[in-house]
Amino acid sequence: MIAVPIWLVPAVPLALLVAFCVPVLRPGVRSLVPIAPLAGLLAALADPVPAPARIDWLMLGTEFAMTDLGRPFVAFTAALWSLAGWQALRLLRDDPARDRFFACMLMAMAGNLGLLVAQDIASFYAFFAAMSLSSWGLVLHGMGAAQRFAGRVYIGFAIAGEVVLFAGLSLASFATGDTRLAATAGPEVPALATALMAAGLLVKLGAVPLHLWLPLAHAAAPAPASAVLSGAMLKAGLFGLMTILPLGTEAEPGAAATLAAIALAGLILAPCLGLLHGDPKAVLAYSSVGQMSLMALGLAAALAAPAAWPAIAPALVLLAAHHAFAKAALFLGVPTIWATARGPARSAVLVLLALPALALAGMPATSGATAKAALKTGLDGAADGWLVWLEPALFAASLGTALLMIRALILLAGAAPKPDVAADVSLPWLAMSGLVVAGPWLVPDPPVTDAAAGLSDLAPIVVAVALAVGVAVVLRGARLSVATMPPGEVLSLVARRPEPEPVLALSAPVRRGHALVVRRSRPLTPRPERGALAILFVAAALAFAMAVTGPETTHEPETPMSDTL
Amino acid sequence: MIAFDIVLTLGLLACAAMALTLRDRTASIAAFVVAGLLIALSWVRLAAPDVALAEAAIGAGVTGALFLRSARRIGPITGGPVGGMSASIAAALGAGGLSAALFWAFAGTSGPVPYPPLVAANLEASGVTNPVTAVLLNFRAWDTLLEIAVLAVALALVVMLGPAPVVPRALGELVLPFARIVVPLAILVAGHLLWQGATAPGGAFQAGAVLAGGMLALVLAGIGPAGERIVRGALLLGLAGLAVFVGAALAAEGLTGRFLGYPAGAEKAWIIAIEASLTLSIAATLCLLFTGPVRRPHQ
Amino acid sequence: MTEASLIVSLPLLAAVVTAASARVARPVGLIATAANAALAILLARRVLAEGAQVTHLGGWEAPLGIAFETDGLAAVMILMAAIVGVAVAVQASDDRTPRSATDPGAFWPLWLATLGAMNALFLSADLFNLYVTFEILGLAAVGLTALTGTRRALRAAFDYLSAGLAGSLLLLLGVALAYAAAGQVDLSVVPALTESAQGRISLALIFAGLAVKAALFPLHFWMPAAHSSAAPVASALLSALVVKAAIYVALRLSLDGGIGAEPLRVAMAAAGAGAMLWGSWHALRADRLKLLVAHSTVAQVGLISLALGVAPGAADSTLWHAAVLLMLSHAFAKAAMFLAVGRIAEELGHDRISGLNREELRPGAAEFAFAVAAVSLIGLPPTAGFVGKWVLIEGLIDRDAWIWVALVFAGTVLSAAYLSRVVSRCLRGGPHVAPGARRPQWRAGDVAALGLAVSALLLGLGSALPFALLEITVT
Amino acid sequence: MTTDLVYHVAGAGLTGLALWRLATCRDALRRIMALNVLAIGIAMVLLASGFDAATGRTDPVPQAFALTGIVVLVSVTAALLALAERIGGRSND
Amino acid sequence: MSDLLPLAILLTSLGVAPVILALPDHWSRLRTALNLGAATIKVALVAWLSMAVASGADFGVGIAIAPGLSLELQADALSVLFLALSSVLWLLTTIYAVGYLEGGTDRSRFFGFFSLCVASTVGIAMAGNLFTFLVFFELLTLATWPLVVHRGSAEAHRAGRIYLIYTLGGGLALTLGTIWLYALAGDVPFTPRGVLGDLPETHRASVTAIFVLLIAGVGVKAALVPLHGWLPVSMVAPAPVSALLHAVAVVKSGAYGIMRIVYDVYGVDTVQALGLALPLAALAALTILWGSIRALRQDDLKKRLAYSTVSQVSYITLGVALISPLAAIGGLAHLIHQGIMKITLFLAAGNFAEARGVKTVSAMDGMGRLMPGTTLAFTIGALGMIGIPPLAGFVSKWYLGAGGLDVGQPAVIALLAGSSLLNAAYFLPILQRAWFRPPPEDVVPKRGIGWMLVAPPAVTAALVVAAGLLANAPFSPLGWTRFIVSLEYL
Repeated sequence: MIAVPIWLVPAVPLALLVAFCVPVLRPGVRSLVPIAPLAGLLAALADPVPAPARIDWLMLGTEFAMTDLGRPFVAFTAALWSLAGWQALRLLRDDPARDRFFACMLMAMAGNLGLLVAQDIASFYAFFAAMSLSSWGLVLHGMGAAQRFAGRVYIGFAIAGEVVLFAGLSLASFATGDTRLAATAGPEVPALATALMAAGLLVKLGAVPLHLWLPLAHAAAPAPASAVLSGAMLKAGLFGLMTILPLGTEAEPGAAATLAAIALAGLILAPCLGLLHGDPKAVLAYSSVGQMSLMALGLAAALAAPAAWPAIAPALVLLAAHHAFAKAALFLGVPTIWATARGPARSAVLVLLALPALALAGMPATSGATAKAALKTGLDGAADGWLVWLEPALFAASLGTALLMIRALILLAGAAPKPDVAADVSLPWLAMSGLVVAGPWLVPDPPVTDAAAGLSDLAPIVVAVALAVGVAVVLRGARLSVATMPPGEVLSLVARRPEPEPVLALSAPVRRGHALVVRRSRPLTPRPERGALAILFVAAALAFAMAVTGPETTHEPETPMSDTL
Repeated sequence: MIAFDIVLTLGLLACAAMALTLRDRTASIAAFVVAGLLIALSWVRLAAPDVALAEAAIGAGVTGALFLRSARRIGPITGGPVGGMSASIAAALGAGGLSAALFWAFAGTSGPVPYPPLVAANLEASGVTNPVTAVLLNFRAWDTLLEIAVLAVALALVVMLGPAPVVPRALGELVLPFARIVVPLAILVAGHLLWQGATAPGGAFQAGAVLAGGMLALVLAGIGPAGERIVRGALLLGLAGLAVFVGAALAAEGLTGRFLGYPAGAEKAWIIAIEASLTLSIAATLCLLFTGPVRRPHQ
Repeated sequence: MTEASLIVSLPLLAAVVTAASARVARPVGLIATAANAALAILLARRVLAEGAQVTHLGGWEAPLGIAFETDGLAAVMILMAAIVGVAVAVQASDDRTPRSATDPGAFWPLWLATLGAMNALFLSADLFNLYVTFEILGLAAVGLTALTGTRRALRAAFDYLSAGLAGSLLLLLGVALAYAAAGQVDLSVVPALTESAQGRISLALIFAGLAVKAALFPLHFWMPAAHSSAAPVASALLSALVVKAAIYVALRLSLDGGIGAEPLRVAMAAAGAGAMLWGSWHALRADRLKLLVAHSTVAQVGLISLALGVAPGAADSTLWHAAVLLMLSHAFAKAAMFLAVGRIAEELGHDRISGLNREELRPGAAEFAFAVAAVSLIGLPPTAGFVGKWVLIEGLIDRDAWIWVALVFAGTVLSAAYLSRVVSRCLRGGPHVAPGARRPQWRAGDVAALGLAVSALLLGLGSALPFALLEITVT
Repeated sequence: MTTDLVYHVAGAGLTGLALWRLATCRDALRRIMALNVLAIGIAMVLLASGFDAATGRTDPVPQAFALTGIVVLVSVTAALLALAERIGGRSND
Repeated sequence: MSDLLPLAILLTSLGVAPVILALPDHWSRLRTALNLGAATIKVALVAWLSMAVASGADFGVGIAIAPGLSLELQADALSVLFLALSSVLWLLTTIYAVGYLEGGTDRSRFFGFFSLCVASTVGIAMAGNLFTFLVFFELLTLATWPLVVHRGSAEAHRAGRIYLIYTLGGGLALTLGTIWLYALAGDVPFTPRGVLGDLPETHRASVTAIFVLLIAGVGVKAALVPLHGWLPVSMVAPAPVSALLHAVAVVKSGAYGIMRIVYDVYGVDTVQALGLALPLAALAALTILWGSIRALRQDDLKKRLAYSTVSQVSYITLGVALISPLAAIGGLAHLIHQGIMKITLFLAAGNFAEARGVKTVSAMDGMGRLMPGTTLAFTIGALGMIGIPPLAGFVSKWYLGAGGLDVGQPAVIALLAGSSLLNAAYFLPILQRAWFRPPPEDVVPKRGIGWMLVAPPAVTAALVVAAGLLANAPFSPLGWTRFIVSLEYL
């Protein structure tokens, strides 16, 4: 394989961005966008890993290296960026503001790839900031009221996250005295610094209390952007956490408990809230929240039992890669749906979409199953105290994901076709679906899974299908329709000025009859969100109670709340 | 003799008070002239003859004439006393206090008097025997030079201001014979005073004043030609005094290396020469100060 | 021919010549002023080289004869008079400017007489001689005031002359008392005067006379009218030089111990402070440029006398240096300001402050000269005024005289206030400037005003020379 | 001793009188006259203090001063009167 | 010749000023030639000087004014830092001003005083002792005032009056302080680590009072909180004035003054011994927050930038007040970084106003589409201000943070984080309007702006990026500040 210099990974997109500023070069550069990340892909797949490069004069002395942790990340991120770029080219072919979109996309791509290979704090933080700021551009692309609202929420969380990360990084670098990224996981780093850094990265990860921007951003952004947002950028948060947390060194019971609480809340809440939404991209976003919480749970487990870290790490990476491909396939599928009229073509697409959906739900013989199995085996090694609860949590996660997938597919099936979307939008989607299918074989050394596990994987899907059918029958009988919830459940309450009714990208299916919540005669405006809010606070309280009590007191009688689940 | 002094002083103070308080201009000027004469007498009593001569000629004579001329032009005093009684009482108290203090200060002094022995010692080196002239023209010649400069500047100022010239109206037939007698007498007396100055009371200022008196008599009598060229000539003559004095001073420095240091042996000659030119210029100046220059064409 | 005797006699001779024939007045006047400047420079170089000299006029020793004391202080003052004189002469020689109604050539003899009198005054070391030089100065200054021939100017000239004469007679009374008390009248007698009561009274009378001449606060009634109604060149000379003569004599007496008496010093300082406040207050409310500048002279004279008042005699050499430097910078700046005001009034046709900015006439060199002079008057760096205030305040701080420091700063702020009134109006205009607006073309007056203003600025940088000269002063 | 005492009184009296008058009148001519009286008063005080009763002679230097004073006085008076006429001549304020 | 280099640098602008003032208005070609010639020569000389100073040479030239008083010009490392900033930015702003004032009135007066301002800034930079610093400090006030009132309108004069009151008041406080110090300590040359000797022990009260006076005097120009009122008001001045003067020359000379006082007059340990470091740091912190908070509510673009300047300059003061080498590096580097960032913003704002008549934030919709180049420069400047890493602002914030920790004040990190948030809060809405809002329909180009107006902000934006990216290069601002601090803190 050809030796690709490591600093080329972030440099190619940046070079293209600079070339992009020259108007005359613009058409040529635009067509190069999908190829830009391939340099990263080649670097990741190259057999002799490219040698680390140290550039003293750049920023505060930058250092690039392809760590074995970063290698898989770079691989799937690069693949995902190139396919998303390809579809964006097709989708936005006649959009007047596409140049701005591609500029932001190139910057985000450079940031994403850069932070995976950066080894010193300053450049890591630089690429991290570049990624989040330029993705603000992607979210705002539509220039509609929804985009503006989503953009404002997104940039608020992003800047807060960055500032907190900055504080954490400077505290850590001061304590350790050197600016290398690896040092931030060192023993002498104060707990406050680690906490701050973790908080900053959790915002990017989309952990529950900080996830409010995620569904909004994904719904507002164009489909390829959402694919990249949830597929590649959320994983950047995970990558960050894996580098800064002191994993595999000594047990951190307190931190582990908190992280576990957050993860659990996410696992449970995501499906509940996701089901209430009418926009398939929002539903997919909530499923991403769920999946990322699962990975956070893995981290929590590793924190609680450092010995299990060597086993959990590859599982997490596999899970990340699998989720990236599957979720991207689904997001890229959305424009394909718009491009195909109702009828046989659409049903074919729906069938193909079912594949990644099932993979996500953990269908045996799919990459999802292998990833979940790997995680299970990893977690087994750490069976003590509250880790016992991991088993039911995994089950709940799969169940929730399955339900969300069904809901999404139903919504997609009913989506109205858009004539202006070009037909060849589907090519990148097909390529991505191919990757999903070929997933299990691509993984270099798949963890060993026993057959028994396969059956237990199927259970959640079966239960989900049963539930879905039951609910559908009940709804059809009582002629009720599920009133959709405005995006950003908590934040919509605090909207200052009466935002004009957000024009969703996909109009909700209109059906006569009664909403889930019967509208009283008084012209009271429907408040479905209050219901959801209640669920939210209950789940959070449960999670907090869990965290505070900590592992040694689990045998006390649980609070009644958890029984009703 | 003390009685005479006391009477003289009382008379003097009375005349001065009248001069300052009378509302009729000519009466006050008359009182002023009489006071001037009485003061000349008191200088004699204080053994200062040179000063007495000057006072009589300039203080009483020329100043009185100037006042009369201006009084006629300005007209009677208008407007009441300024500031009411309280102000004048306050002023009176202040003035009284100050004069009492002055009297106490001056009467009380009995400090050293170094000047007379010094003057006596250097008298013969000064080339003149009259100590006052020695002081004026040699020891403190610089003061006298500046004094002449004051006169010249005053002349220049008056010429610049260009007040209306005095138009002599017929003052009756006695003026002409009076002038015929007075003018030659004045010239004679002036010459004598000038020459005598070196040895006895007299000198340039007194001679000049007398000569000026003579010229004034001529002008008032309307005999003298009042043409433009004569007045210009008088002006040049008036200014020439200062020029000569300064020239002499510089020449002296050229010769002896000392500014205003007359060459040894020839002091008397230099002093007399300077005094002669001063007499003429003082006479011309005083005369012009009274008559004023010829009206400028663009007036 | 030593420079001292020449510098005294040359102006007088030139005055006579210029008075004699108006036709030749301008060239002779210019040449004489230039020659005087050259002599002044030579004198200063000689003093720097050979230190202070005493020349006995006519060869007679001190008590009997009169002596010229050419020391550092005198040299500095003569230089000041010479340089300001040159600039004023340049403006006066610009014959297109409408001269006095009475006699176009009258300016020169009066100016040369003033110059001669000042040179004599700075050099003389004899009290009576000072009285006579003051008389010449008074008369010539009145002549300059009455130069324009307007009724206001003549009335102001009359008041000025009567006040001047009263001041001189007070001075004469003081000299007489000094003679009575100590028997002789040359400056060396001053320390003896301070012992006896009569001597102190004589000093008091002398200072009263000087205060009238210097227009110090309570006795300044005659000055604003005189300086504001005179022709610009005349008021420049009056404010910049004539007023300084009296202050110089006060300084000379204080150097000889005359000011040792406590009441005199406190009186001067208090009068100075009063003058600053009163002058600034009236300057703030003046509506005409010349009146404003005249009142600013009252204020600045106050500042200088304050500096003299707080300097406890010659022992402390820094404070009176500050006073001299303030005098220098005030002379240059005030002369420049009056010349500039003259040019502005000439161009605009009036000198009302409110009407300063007219659309069709953009501010020219005169306004710029005014601004630079204002900077020097306020005492902002790098001008000589600033260095003077610096040395003054440093001396005051050494002595913990905080009240006086506060007063000096108050004076600075007030002067900034009333001067910025004028300078800001010169910069008005903005959008509604008439398209055809012309800028007044350069005239001799502008060159003179700008030259003086810039020299006031540069004097700050080059103030090492005056300080060196002041070191050589005979105390 | 008494002679110069008398003339000291005269001199002081004249000075006081003149100063009082100066402070209480506005008319130009009378102010000029008051100034003259003041000058004479000062000359008298000066000469009186220079008078030596024992020898009956006066120190020549004050005499010179007095003489100079007189000449200066007359020139200033002439100037003052010229000014007064120019002002008075126009209109009586 | 080498010793006269500082004088030559000073004279390139001081000498040119009167010549330009005397030129009649319509001789624009000659005037522009003079201006640009002087600016380029100055940059060249400064480059030569910095090379020499880097290799250890030191320069000094002075004239004695009065006994114990002398005007000294010296070029040490700290002065070269400020010199480089002002000379480079003067060149750019002159080009901008020539384009901006095309066809205006009183241009000779403007450019005359403009070069006088830079002369005084250069003088301040190269001042060898406190007296010289004071002289040029006051000269700066005088030279900037006519520029503030250049437009001549009533509002300009109101602003001019307020400006004069503030700066003259400050000048008086500084003068009193300096004279008092000279009275106590004789001549006060700038020598690394202070020159007060045993004065702080013997005259503790007066030395403290002097410090307060000096900092107050200099603080007016450094826009510390109670004394910052003049900065937003004087935004009425034309764009080049507010760009070079109120964002770079005047404000920086205030900060530079604080540096000189703390480092070279009192010395770092004396300031700490007198317990003055903490209050100064607290004041700086208060200013940082206050400036940002006020900037949030300003709709006028230049006023918002002015308040942001008030807050940003106090970073430098904070860096100086936190007595630690790291904080010093941060503060000094920020002197340069804030300069180039803020001048980019102001020049861009000037372009918006000049080309489109856009003066308020609410009118910025769609500027990204209408004027992409200028808006890109504005974006780079804004992001730099917020402290986004690859740009210059991040580097100084990083070091300030480290310095704060070094002194054991973690609150500094919180302050920096908070102020970054506030910066984002008032800069990002502008960017969002510019890039992500469609331009209003009825916009009509007010005046086509030539390259002279577009190039300077682009160049300074490039400088911002370079200063951030090449932070570690030997000749970058950060490298130079490390060299300075090594002198100050050894």
